[in-house]
Amino acid sequence: MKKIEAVIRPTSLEVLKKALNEMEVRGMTVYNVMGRGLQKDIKQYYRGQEVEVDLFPKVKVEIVCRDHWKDRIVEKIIKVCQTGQIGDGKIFVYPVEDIIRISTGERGDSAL
Amino acid sequence: MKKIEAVIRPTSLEVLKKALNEMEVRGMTVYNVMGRGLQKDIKQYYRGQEVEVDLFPKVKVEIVCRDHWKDRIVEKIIKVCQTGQIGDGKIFVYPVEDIIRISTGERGDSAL
Amino acid sequence: MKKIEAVIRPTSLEVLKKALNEMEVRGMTVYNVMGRGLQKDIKQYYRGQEVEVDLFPKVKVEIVCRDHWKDRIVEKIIKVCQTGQIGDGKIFVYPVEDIIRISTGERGDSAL
Amino acid sequence: MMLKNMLPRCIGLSLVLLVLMTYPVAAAEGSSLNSGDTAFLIICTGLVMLMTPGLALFYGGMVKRKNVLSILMQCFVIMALVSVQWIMIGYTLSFGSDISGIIGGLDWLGFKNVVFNSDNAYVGTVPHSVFALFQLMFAIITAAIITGSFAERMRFSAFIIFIFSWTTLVYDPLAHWVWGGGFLSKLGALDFAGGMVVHISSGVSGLITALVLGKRREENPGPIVSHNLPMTVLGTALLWFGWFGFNAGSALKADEIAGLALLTTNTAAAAASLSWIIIEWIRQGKPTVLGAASGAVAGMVAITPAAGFVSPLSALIIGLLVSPLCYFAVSRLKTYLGYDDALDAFGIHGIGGTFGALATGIFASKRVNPAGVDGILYGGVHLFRAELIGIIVTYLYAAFMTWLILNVLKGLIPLRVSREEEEAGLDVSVHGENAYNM
Amino acid sequence: MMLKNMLPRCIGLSLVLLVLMTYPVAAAEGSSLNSGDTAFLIICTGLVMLMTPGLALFYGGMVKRKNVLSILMQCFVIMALVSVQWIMIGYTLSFGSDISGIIGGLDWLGFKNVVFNSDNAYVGTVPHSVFALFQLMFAIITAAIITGSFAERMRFSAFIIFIFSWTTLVYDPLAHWVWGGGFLSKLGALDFAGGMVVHISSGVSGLITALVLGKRREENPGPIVSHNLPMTVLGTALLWFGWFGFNAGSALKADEIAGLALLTTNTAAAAASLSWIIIEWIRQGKPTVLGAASGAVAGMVAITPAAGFVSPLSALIIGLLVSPLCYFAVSRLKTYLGYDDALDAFGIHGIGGTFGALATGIFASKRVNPAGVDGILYGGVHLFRAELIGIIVTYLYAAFMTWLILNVLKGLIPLRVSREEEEAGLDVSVHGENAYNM
Amino acid sequence: MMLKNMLPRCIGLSLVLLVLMTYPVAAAEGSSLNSGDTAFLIICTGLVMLMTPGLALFYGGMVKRKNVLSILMQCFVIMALVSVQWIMIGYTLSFGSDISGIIGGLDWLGFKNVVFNSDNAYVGTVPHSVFALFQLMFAIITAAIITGSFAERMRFSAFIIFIFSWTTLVYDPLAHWVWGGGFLSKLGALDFAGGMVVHISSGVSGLITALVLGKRREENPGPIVSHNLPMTVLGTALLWFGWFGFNAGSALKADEIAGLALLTTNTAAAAASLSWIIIEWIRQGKPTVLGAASGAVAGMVAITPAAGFVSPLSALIIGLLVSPLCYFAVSRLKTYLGYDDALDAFGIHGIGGTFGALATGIFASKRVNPAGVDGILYGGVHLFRAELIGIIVTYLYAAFMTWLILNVLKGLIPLRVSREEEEAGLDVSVHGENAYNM
Ligand SMILES: Nc1ncnc2c1ncn2[C@@H]1O[C@H](COP(=O)(O)OP(=O)(O)O)[C@@H](O)[C@H]1O
Ligand SMILES: Nc1ncnc2c1ncn2[C@@H]1O[C@H](COP(=O)(O)OP(=O)(O)O)[C@@H](O)[C@H]1O
Ligand SMILES: Nc1ncnc2c1ncn2[C@@H]1O[C@H](COP(=O)(O)OP(=O)(O)O)[C@@H](O)[C@H]1O
Repeated sequence: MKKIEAVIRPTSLEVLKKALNEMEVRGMTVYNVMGRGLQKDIKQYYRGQEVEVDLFPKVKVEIVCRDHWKDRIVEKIIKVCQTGQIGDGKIFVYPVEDIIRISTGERGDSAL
Repeated sequence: MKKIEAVIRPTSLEVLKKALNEMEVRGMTVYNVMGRGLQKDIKQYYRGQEVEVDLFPKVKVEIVCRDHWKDRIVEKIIKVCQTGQIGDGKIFVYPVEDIIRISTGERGDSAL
Repeated sequence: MKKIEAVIRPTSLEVLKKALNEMEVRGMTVYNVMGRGLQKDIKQYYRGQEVEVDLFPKVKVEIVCRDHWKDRIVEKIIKVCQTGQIGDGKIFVYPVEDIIRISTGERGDSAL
Repeated sequence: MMLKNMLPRCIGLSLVLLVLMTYPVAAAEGSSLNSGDTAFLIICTGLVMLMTPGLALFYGGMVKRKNVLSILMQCFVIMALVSVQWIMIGYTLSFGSDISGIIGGLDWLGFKNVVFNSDNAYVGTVPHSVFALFQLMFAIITAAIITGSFAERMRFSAFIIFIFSWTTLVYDPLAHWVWGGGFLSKLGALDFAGGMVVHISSGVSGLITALVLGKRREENPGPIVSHNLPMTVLGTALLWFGWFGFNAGSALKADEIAGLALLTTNTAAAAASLSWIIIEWIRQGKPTVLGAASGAVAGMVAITPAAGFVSPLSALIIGLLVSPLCYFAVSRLKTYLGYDDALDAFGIHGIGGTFGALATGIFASKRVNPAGVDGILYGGVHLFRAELIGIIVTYLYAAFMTWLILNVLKGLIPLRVSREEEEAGLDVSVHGENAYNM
Repeated sequence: MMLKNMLPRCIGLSLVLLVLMTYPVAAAEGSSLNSGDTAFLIICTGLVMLMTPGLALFYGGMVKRKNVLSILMQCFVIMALVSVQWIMIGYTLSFGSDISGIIGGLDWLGFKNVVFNSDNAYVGTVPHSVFALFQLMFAIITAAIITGSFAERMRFSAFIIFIFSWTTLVYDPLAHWVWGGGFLSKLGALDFAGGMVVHISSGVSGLITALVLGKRREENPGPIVSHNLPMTVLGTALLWFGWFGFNAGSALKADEIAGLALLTTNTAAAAASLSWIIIEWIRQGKPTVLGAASGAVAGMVAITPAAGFVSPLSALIIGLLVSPLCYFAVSRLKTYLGYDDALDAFGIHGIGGTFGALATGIFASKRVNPAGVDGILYGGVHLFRAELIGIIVTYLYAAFMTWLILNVLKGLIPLRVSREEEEAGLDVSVHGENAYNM
Repeated sequence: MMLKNMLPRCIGLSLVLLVLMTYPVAAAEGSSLNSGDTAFLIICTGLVMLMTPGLALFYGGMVKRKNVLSILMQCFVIMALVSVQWIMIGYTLSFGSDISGIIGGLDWLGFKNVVFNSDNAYVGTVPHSVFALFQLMFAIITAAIITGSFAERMRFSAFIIFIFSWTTLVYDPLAHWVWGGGFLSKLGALDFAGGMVVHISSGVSGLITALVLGKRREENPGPIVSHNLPMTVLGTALLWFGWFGFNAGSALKADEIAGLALLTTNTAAAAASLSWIIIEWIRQGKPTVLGAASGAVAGMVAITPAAGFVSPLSALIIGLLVSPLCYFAVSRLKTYLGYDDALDAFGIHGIGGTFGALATGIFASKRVNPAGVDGILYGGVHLFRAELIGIIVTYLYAAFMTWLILNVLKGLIPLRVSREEEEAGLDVSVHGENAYNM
């Protein structure tokens, strides 16, 4: 089992959700993060004082899936979230050792 | 060392904390997330327009622990967070390679 | 590739960012969490009723990097975030299987 | 002969001129409208109106994030619902011509004659419509206070029916008894701006709803759920501001009594805010913002019945004393007796209002307001007894009627939301909305 | 002989005394200032001023988190910009001596003579400066309403030029036509507090800006973007509070008409709030807070032109009827026609104002306000026709001029922010600020 | 003979009638109360009261999330504390019968005779209690302004003692000198609503507290900590609203001077808001909401001493000029000199107030207010000199006394919270509360 962690533009979340839905990938966990990467700093102002801001709002989407689903999901994320511009975000893949569904106590792949 | 990641109902957090406390598991990191799983969509409204909402508020609890503690903690989470209803949440287990306590620089198990 | 996850004091974020910048480590994802560890409970009050609060605001910084960068980054984090007091936080290191830059589709180390 | 004729004419002419001159004045006195008083009461009506959103924010900041809209919604709907009820039936039940001291007659049914024909004994120097609307705002805020007791668990349909019944069957008669020429006023009970009618009645009714509905399902071991304290502080500020209209406006004239009420209101709020944080400082070591806000509200509750009858120093003492009482009620009494008066409508308004009504019987002074009565401190016993009777009547009537309404209602529909709805939060489950979206 | 001399003296003395006595009164009538009315209008000016921040919060809560500052900024800048424009040129264009029914003359250019010399037919019993400032607040809120239509996408520099042009070329003439002695007032159209001048004009202009600017880039499939509904509720509360000043203050005197306007305003707001949530309850099963708030605003919009001319029961009916109309407009009409009136300036103010102006022609009654005219219900047809003409003129003029201004502007600078700026949010990309920092 | 008798009778009768007629007027002049003025000042008292919560929100939005409650708490406690102090001793020190131009006598100790016996030279046509309460609100807001300078670091107990001492030893004498018949008023310095007494005194004292307390521990390299800018905008709106009461109310009558003050206040706020964002636009390319809000506040600060003495066009100029000065002070001067005036109490109120007092000496005109004095622009030099002396006296006195109070206090208790408390945030460490809970 793998965990796919995609850090994407907040504006891409809705389309991504829809796209995953169509693949019948429903399980996901989402939260707001601030990210820094190649995107260049912007300036903010406070009473005439200038501040370089280097953290931008992003959304992190975590999807835990069976090993063989991994590539399909990654492809799909690239497809719907790619604008080709810096700031599109990154996908990280991690190994998962175990999964448990709390409501039933099921474990492993069947808990997905 | 393992990382246990439990996505639970917000209303279960307090009892879980208490239960872990009794096991003398104190270290944890908690944050709010939005999650989608088997829970069925609900409808929200904005000036007469209907919107299907499929992300529900959840709380993610991360606990990094020694290997042999893993099962005990997972059991405990299931015990106190299970209502048997869809939406109880999921537990994911990941491998951890290293742990460092910043204040002392200790590493590995002794940093826990 | 490794993922370094540092749970630090909110007040250390700015200096850490600066320090990493100087090492030319730019990529990072940051979010607010609540944490519990060795830090002792504090009391809060609500209309004369006392409540023990055991979750403290922390900031989690995630940095995915090449294997050989890991130690340098961990050292740096310890260096700038250490006050020596309880509550300085922890660093966790995880294995990463894959990295993809969404904007270009690049994979692995070159996506960093 | 000519002279004889001229003299009367001389006098006559003078008189005619005099009469002409006086005519506008006399006319003005005939219609009896005073623009200053009218301006005052219109604006005060606005201030009291603003108290209900103020209360909604005061309460809303104290509930869980997932229930804040339900609180705001309840207060908002009360504004709408009671406004309509008041025009149709509420005002006339409260202020229509007295029927055996019990209830008002139907003179002003549907606000008939409230606009077209302005003869009304209570009105004084302002248009009847303004008086009627000023009074409406009191009916609204009173119902809104109760919501604090049943917050985070009541069904919305049950809420609507309850509020409509309550305002008609409890508020309107009480307002009549005390202010509309009913038996309590004849008894000699003084209630300047609504210690009994507004605060005791809502506080006691809140307690009963909390008892009948039962506790919220416990999620947290602790009681801290306040999701947004700056919202509560903002609400308190609007309450403080609005209370100037509530108490000073109750003089119905922009005169010295209004000035006195302004002064006592501010003084009691300030003193009670101070004494609340002093207790907290002593007992907890940490004075809280919620304490400062709660104290200010408690102080204004307590001074409400006394505002136009006591001196500023008496107001200071009333303010200093009310906070310890309310602090004890919300932190000890509630835990001890185990009722879940979620936002302490009883602890603050019930207890504070009771103390204030008694204090009126103690501190009222004819030297301050010649139209008032002397309290115990100034040698009068009668007033204190009348206040005591007024309090008891209000407690019994409000408690019994609320209990009755809720039990009849219980027979028809469930009063509480389901476990799932309560867990998901009333905002999303009852109103289909989230307060905050990312 | 002596007597002959004495008689005239006797009369003369009386007269001198009378004249002396009347002098202060006469003087007061000469300057004609009334402290009650003045107090009233100064405070009402404050209340109407507060409506614009109220509107900003009402709107601000409904937009995405990343655009809330841009909404607040636009409303704030309108307060500043229109204040200056009004002093320099706007007031005199609106209320200067009439030039062929079309526009005001330059009598009050730069507020000349507004302070030093207070002769002005409109002013009545208050200082000219107060009247002029009261009217300014109407100019401000009108421009601010439009921002709801082009929210989340307009360039700031284009916005500034647009607003300045719009207030000068659309608002000022319209205000003159209806209130400043222009041709619409001569026609007999009644607009108590601004149904046409304020709500129709801004709503229609909003629609045009939405059409010219085009839709926001869609990110979410659904329309829910409201980032902070408690903010919207607070805004509504301030609007409700301020509207008392808006409508009651439009009587320009603290009298019975002001009282009537207060009463009808509150009643319509309450009734419309109720009817909106009733529709939602029926159609969705869930009454929303945003619905209750939108309904209250719609009700106040609808009663605005009628406030001082109709009975409270008519106000109740107007309130009950306006919400279904607006609900239909914002939930069906908008989707059907496909324009992106982001926060429904047209759906609420345009539709609500149109209905209100027609309702004035139906429900107005001389029994309620002898200075008014009878509507259809009371046998008068003329008023309804005048209202209809007024509405059509306002629609055509506002739509055409807005279209013209935008198209001229479009030739000079882009009207919309870039895709990147829109995606990043206007707060950070246009104003270099985040609304909320952790 | 008969005739001879009749003539005097004729005259006599006329006189009697005249006297009778005038009686009510005379009586009214005896009690000298005017309901319009009273209504006005009561409501204005409410408006000024609301400014302090407004300021609290204005400030609160600008601080870090973890310190917002401490700001709200400080402003709230000032409302409570200064209210009590004012009743007991503050009012009489400020407005009691003058003792050698230095301080007021103890005539009104404990508000003795303020309610019972209303003879007071300052009061005019309103109840003494209303005048005294109106003045209280000025004492409150002045103390509250200072909190902006020492935000995010002062110990709460030190804060309490400091504020109590400051209001008694600095504010009360200053108010006496300028408004209570003290030496500055005798000198001819004009301060319509408190440029010196309120803004310079608080701004300068703020600067001293910032210097004595030292800087906040730096966490962020940048200065952006404002956790909630919509809160700041809401605060600004309440300030703008309240300032109408502050400045117009300072006329103490609902008359043309009040109207003038209303007009100049709004104009200066608008102009300064515009000029602030223009500077930002030029220098940064991005006009900010915080800039628009800061400008509006700066404009109202600057017009405060001049509000009832200058023409609207002068107000426009004053507003346009003050923002560049304050912008320079907060963005360059502060960084250059290196003091940590956290929320710029000195930069806005100190600098803005100083400029406003000088501008009064320049722009004041007897043509606008015959009770005023001509400034330099109208040929008067005396006023400017008096203003200058007033400014210098205020600077020296406020600075010295604040320094003295803080240094005495420092000997007794620590002034600052510990490093740990500052890091954890004052909300949780000092008040045991979180502003926002999830
Ligand atoms: N090395 C990294 N470790 C953790 N998160 C990263 C790393 N690099 C990028 N990110 C996350 O991915 C987001 C997008 O990265 P960015 O460089 O801006 O875009 P792109 O990869 O398309 O050039 C960042 O905002 C950050 O949250
Ligand atoms: N495949 C997944 N990947 C990531 N998170 C998941 C996944 N499946 C479920 N979750 C998280 O677990 C939560 C609970 O899942 P849900 O299906 O609603 O309950 P249950 O598993 O009890 O049926 C979800 O809201 C989501 O946050
Ligand atoms: N076992 C753990 N699992 C997950 N997070 C932990 C664990 N232990 C500590 N943390 C995180 O690290 C933070 C700092 O830990 P704490 O014990 O307070 O400091 P220190 O490690 O310096 O003594 C905690 O607030 C928590 O967020």
